[in-house]
Amino acid sequence: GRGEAADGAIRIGMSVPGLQFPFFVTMREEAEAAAAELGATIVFADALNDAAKQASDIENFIAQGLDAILISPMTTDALVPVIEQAVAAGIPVATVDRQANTDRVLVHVGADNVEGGRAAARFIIEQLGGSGSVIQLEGTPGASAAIDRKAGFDEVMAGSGITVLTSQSAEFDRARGQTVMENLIQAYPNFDAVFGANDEMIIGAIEAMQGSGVNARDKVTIGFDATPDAFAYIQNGLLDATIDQFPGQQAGQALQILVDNIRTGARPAQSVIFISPLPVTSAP
Amino acid sequence: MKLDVKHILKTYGIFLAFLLICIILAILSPVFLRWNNILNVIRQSSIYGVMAVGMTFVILSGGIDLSVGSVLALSGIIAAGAATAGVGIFGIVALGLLVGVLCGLFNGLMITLGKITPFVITLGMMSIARGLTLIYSGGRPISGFEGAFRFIGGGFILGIPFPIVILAVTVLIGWLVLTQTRLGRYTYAIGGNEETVKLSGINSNFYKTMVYVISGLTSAMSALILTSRLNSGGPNVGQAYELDVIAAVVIGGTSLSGGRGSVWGTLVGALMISVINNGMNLLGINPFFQLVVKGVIIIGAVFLDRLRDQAN
Amino acid sequence: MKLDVKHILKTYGIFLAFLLICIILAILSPVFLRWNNILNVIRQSSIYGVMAVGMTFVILSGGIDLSVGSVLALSGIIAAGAATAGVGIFGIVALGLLVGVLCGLFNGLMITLGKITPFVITLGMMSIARGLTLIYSGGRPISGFEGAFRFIGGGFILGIPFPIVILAVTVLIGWLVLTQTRLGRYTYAIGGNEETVKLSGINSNFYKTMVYVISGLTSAMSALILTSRLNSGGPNVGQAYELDVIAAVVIGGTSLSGGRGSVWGTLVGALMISVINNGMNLLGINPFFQLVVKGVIIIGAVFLDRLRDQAN
Amino acid sequence: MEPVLRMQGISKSFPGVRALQNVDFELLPGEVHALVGENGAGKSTLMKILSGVYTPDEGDIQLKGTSVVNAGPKAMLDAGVSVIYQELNLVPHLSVAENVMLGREPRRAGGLIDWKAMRAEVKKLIAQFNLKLDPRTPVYRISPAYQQVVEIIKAISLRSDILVMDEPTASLTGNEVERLFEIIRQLRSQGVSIIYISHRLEELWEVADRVTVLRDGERITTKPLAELTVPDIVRNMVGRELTEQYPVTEIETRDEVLRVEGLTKAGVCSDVSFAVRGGEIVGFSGLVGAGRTEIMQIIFGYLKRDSGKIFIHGKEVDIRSTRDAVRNGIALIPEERKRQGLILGLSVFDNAALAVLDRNSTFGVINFKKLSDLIHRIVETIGVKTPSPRQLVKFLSGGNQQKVVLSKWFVRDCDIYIFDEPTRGIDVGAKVEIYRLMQSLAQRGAAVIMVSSELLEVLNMSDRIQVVYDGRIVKEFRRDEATEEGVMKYALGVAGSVA
Ligand SMILES: Nc1ncnc2c1ncn2[C@@H]1O[C@H](COP(=O)(O)OP(=O)(O)OP(=O)(O)O)[C@@H](O)[C@H]1O
Ligand SMILES: Nc1ncnc2c1ncn2[C@@H]1O[C@H](COP(=O)(O)OP(=O)(O)OP(=O)(O)O)[C@@H](O)[C@H]1O
Ligand SMILES: [Mg+2]
Ligand SMILES: [Mg+2]
Repeated sequence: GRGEAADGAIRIGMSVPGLQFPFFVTMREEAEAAAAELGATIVFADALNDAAKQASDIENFIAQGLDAILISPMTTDALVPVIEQAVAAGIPVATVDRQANTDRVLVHVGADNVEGGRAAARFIIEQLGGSGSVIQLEGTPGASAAIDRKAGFDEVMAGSGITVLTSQSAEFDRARGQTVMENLIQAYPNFDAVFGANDEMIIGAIEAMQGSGVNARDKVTIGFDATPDAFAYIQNGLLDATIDQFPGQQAGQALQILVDNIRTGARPAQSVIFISPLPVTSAP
Repeated sequence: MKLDVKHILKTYGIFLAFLLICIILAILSPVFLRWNNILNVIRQSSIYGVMAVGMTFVILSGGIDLSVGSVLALSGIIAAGAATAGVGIFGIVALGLLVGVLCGLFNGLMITLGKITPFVITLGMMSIARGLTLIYSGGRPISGFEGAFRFIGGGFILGIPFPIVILAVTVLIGWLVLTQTRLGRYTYAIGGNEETVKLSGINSNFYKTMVYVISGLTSAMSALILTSRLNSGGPNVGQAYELDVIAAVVIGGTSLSGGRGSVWGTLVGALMISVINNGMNLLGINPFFQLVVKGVIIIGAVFLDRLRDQAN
Repeated sequence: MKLDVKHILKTYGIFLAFLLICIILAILSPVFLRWNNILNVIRQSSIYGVMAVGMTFVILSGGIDLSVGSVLALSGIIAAGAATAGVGIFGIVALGLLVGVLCGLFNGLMITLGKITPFVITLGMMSIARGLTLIYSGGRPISGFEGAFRFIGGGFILGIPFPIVILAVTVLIGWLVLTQTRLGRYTYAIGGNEETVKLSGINSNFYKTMVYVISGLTSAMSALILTSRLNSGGPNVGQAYELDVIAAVVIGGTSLSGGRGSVWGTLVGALMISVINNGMNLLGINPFFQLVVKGVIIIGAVFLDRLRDQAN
Repeated sequence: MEPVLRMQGISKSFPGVRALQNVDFELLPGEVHALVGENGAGKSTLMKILSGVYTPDEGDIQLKGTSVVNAGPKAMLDAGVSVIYQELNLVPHLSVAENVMLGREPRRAGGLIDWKAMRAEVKKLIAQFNLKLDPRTPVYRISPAYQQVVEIIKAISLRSDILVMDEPTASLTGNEVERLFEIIRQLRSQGVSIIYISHRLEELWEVADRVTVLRDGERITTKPLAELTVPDIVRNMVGRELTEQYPVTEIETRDEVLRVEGLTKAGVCSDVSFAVRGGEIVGFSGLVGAGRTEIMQIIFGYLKRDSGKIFIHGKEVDIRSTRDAVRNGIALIPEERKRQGLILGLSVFDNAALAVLDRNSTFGVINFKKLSDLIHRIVETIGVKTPSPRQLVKFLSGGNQQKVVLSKWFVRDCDIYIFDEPTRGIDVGAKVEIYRLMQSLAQRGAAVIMVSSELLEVLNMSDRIQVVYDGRIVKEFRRDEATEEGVMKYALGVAGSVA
């Protein structure tokens, strides 16, 4: 580390793919709380779902001479050049949630999205008792979270007795989740379960079922991200589970390691820390 | 004979293209023509459709409104906030619409009095309204409403989903206003040649402002439908809607340079976008290919319609 | 005296607004004027800036190109594919540019020969090119390039980042072409009055097509910079870029109805967007508020510039 | 002599209109051939067929013996046919030089445009007209008259064998017209053949050798001008005897309706004062650029004034917008019909109704029944030649478009009518109709102002004439004291400095 700023406060740049995903809203809030406890402040940048903007944001962090950078990169490779640039400038970098394809970061704290997809598939298999059919709502085509969650889900489903009726993209969006599900209810009226690759989409799908005369309580439903809204639906019995990746915990651990590194030069014992994603079936 | 085909294509080009798409889908998927699916598609198009009616006014006047998606979000989140705070149904609706009207009024006044081009001012409003939505909501959806408000997006009247009723009424009123009132005729005239309108002793600034107010109003109407339908107002709803809404208007044959077009074309344009999405879902087309198919269909449909333009 | 101020504002309105923003930022943040930060800002604007030069041609001709972001993605992913397959640097560049040129050519031909309005055809292309990108890449980024290709986005020439060199050269060539060649003058003329151009015996379709080819080419150039800079081609890059690129052109004073504007204005427009983003990051403004601030600044800057329009 | 151009059996129909029927037309080398006819007779259509803009339904075109029908504008241009179209065809934001040289820019090695050569060339051309015009000025900044000259220069510089001029003098005044005629004679002596279209019949004898008259899309006659008189041509054009060119009626003048005091706007006009009584027609004369148009636009609230007062019926009114003006009973018929008077993409009906929608609607809803009757009556009275009121204005002939502009204001009952170049591009028969309508407005008690660059028209129609020079009223003439020479002297500013 290059020491603390003149007033003694540690300033940490934090960049996430987009605050349009409640997951990152939660992560940001909990990170700010954690930072405050550690005596650090967060300088925050929203990449607005654009890798190029995120790269620029990191360059701006470097230009400001921040003490450390906490980043959840848009894609595994695109941010590697700027991350390495930051490290070369003496700024420690930690990645959270999504990993970057470089060994220069101080630490990665994440929950594997592929593992999360697997967990969701296992939950459905268990609930359906090993047979039945499921509809999958994918995220934005090409987004890494979408690819990984789908990959894990498909992998486990392939070895089970459950049919995946169809897999359509609803772009991580609640309104799209609703319209796509409305359409799919027409085409596949006899489904047993729905997997939404984020909570927004599964909530949209539940609203679609309720509006189309299908009782969501009779279906197995699982989302992803453990947002407050998802817990509200769980409490109502409309949603069965959501995969929790503990964004606050991820950010908190990464911040702790960054601050330790700045203050004492300490490096973490492991450079990759995984928090196992779990299906949660009741509000915390 | 040749003339007849030309005449039909000339007047109904996009409508025929739309029918063709429907026929092909009906053949490919037995589900497509089921009553429930038809209601589905129309209900889904109601969000874009209602906004596109307002956008038709704007584009006819020679302008553009990029802020519709963000205004929808702001209006929706404020309605959602009111709903969860226990405000009555009339209060919610009034508040939601008021937000849209105010945003539109701001756009209109900046364009007419501030003399800023519509593209820039509505681009700015797009950013501002989205920011306000995020600030108001803290970035989180506001969810869970009472019965009366839920009716707007989820209710039925004589078996017809209420959003469809709203869409139908909006298109009808839009058509009446455009053809039977001064506001409507001046909208066309301003898009055709604003200088002439001014030199005809008409307060064109007033009417131009009204056009953006209407667009704000229809965005707010869509916001109420969407918020009620989703049972939640979200800070991110409506992103990139401007493109789809403008597309519905332009596909429907309204000229982006103003002065020419109709609200019926817009309705067909909005339905077409919904039908394409619905059809691709029903057919289970690979999401990657969906994008290609959608692009090709839109170009193809308008290609059919171009015969109309050529005749002019 | 009064006249002088008016004249300066008239010609340099947006430039002055831009300077004002820079001065304010320099006062608020000591970092802003550091050499590294300045290079940063300009390098960041190079992606939009290069595309915006092509878009200036399109808008001057009275058209619009919504496909730039998707063409960027397609061109970038194909260059990335070539790079990882061991193609040499010239091959990569040639292939990437070729993709852009072909997309532009398709747009141009459909507009001139197919007589489809630019909005619709480029909207279709936006969807198609994005779909092709996803199909080609299987939805995954393609990463990890060799030295030579990495130079485009990451190299330096005499201490100046290479993307800045590309931007400067592009703007300069764009300016020369627009002011000193027939292609450039006809671009203005077509946007001003296409009928006259045709009646003057000029093959306006050829020049109109060229304008879209140029836009495709600059999108591909940006694609090469971006792909190299990110060391990866991604299927989702460039989303919603069309709005920022068009904004840069329009903020720079080019009229959306064609025939009037310059590439220098566009450069200022592109720099302004980068400076605003950079400044807000430096000042650590809350991201929700950033949207509001950005909207207000854009409107304010153009408001200053409107004096120019009024004088016309 | 072998004709350079032979058009045979040309027919052309548009939806609802038979524009041309079996028309023959021949042009000899070095001949100036006038083409005349009522508005909508088919003159412009015939010329657009010649230039390749339209393809004829039937008929053949031979240029020096080779058939060129259906060749398209570029081929005809290359074959040596250049056209000054009736509707201005310039690119507004390009410079005068670029407009003149559009498509033929001189280039240096490497393909770059040679600006110096271009400017020098155009400067030479401008000099022929004795104009003070910088070739670098964008054309949107110059007045319509100068724009017309730019078009003429452009066509002449093409050095074609055949030159078509569709109403080149419609927006020109004395000086420019004289220069144009000199140039036409010069070209003729060089062997260039010219087709000359005009509604100012008197000028035909100055330049033309032969004349062809079209009526309702048919050729009526082709004869040497020497064998004809104005009444002969008029008879052929309208198909009947036209007794008077300027109708005379005695109208009793009433109280003052409009009074303007000390109207001033920097760089435009200064200290303009005058008054118009009910029943009076007051003419405004002056050279192009004298500022008459701007004065009227100030009164109409379209331009802001620096100082000055406007009184209507003796009461001062505060006019800040065109809406205020119309509410105070003022109508302005603008000089630039395409830019200021019409909405080309809308129908005849919509255009004619534009200024009276407020009077024919309740709570914003238009009463179409009442409105239709009104519009149909006026469109008929004025004689707009259109297949139906639903026809888009852009498909009408130039003169008929002007009639639509007039209709727009005749349907509205106003106290003050300001006509800016009302008969520009209007045929002789229709002119008489318009004069009658102006008189009937005066008869009704309205105050009428007529700004016109046609001196004869002003002299014959006005009760009083105001002469404007350099933004000031330099002289007022009563009808009985006005002469052509007298008015011209003041318009040129010669007399003003003496007085
Ligand atoms: N593109 C068109 N579409 C439909 N009708 C047309 C078109 N062009 C011309 N016409 C009609 O053809 C007829 C002849 O028009 P044209 O312009 O040749 O008349 P003109 O003799 O030039 O009249 P003017 O003296 O008013 O210019 C008119 O009735 C006009 O309305
Ligand atoms: N947009 C413009 N910008 C700059 N100068 C202009 C513009 N329009 C007209 N002018 C100039 O202003 C003067 C008035 O032009 P205009 O043709 O309007 O004269 P006018 O007042 O109509 O003359 P007339 O007395 O013939 O009506 C001319 O010198 C003209 O060149
Ligand atoms: Mg004509
Ligand atoms: Mg005038």
